[in-house]
Amino acid sequence: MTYRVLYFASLRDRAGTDAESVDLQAIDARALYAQLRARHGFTMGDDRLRVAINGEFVGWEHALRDGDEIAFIPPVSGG
Amino acid sequence: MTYRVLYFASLRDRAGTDAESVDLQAIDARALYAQLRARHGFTMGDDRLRVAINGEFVGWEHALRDGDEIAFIPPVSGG
Amino acid sequence: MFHISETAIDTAALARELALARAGACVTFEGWVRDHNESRSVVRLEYQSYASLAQVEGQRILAEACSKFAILGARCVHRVGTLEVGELAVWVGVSAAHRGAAFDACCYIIDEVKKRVPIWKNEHYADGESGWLHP
Amino acid sequence: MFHISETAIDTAALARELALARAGACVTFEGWVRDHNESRSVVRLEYQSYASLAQVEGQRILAEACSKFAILGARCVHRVGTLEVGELAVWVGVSAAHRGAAFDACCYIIDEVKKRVPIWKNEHYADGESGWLHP
Repeated sequence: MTYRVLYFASLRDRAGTDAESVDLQAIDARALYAQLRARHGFTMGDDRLRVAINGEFVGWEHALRDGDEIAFIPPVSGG
Repeated sequence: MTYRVLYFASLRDRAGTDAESVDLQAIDARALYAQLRARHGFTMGDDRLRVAINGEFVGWEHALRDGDEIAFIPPVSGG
Repeated sequence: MFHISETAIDTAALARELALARAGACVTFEGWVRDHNESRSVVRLEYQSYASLAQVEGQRILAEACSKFAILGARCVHRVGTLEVGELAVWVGVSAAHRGAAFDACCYIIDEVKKRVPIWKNEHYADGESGWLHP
Repeated sequence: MFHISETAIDTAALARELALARAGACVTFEGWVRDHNESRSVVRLEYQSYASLAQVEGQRILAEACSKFAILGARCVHRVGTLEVGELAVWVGVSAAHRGAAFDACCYIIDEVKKRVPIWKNEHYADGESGWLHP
């Protein structure tokens, strides 16, 4: 399966890119984050993140489909 | 004794003037208001008013001195 | 600084006075002349004040706000005279390092101004009647 | 209407959108770039957003405010990009017939925006360090 993954803020700095296409098998968003965390060395656990798929917040157990755009949302600090 | 009395809002409309000099004997602001109420037919009781003498809020029992400027302050409605 | 104004309030100038590098939050309140009050149609207002006492009492309220809340600046200007529907009758602005204090102080100032400052509103209604409000 | 803006926020135009004859109160919140945060000296900020999701979530917050409070209008604009000390980072404006609802709704909107909208702040400090805030 191919996913488009978006990175923001400290995750973006750590990944060294704002987005990447990844070719991985992951049953849900949690499993995908675990693999990407290992790849990029993210220090933030998934308990501190929210996840959005195709532009909407979803639960971590949301099943992934080929072509999905996934964003891991670190704690926000606007305002 | 001569006092300068200022009127505002509905008291001004009722008295037909924004200020007047009055020559009266009154031991305090409460007694003065009673006399002016009788003269002008004010409907508002002193329980609904505050009183200011020479530009400062004071109690109704504040003693009056010759030349004092007295204002009876109806409930305010700014804002 | 509290002021009674006989002319339109320059809100941009007031806001600039509140801008400090230490300030992270600015809360403003604007009171506009509404086209109605308790279901009566209002065409304009007339505000009258006891200007010298209003100045002293308004200034006292701002000083109270500065001592009660962790704010950096506070301003309030109230119009007098005849105002049409939509016109700005009163402006309050507060700056602070953090927003909680700015909201609390802004709310405190307008509440106290409405309760204590000797300013009166004469509402002119669509049916030609008018009346001083003495709530 | 919620917006993410890459350029300076036109607060006067936003305020005009809120002016309705039925409105008697307008409360605004402005978030300015402060020269410090928790005792560190800040020289500038950089805001990053997930723009499409921020737009949806910001709009949702404004809709919530309109249903929770008796207000007539609500607007919020948040800057992204590099901002210097003193610049306007976020603007919230609410109009209502009465001031209580306007204060409550304005407070609600900025609280929720800070909690939920995917925007991140990178603080650049006087000592040359910088860091994304993930509270």
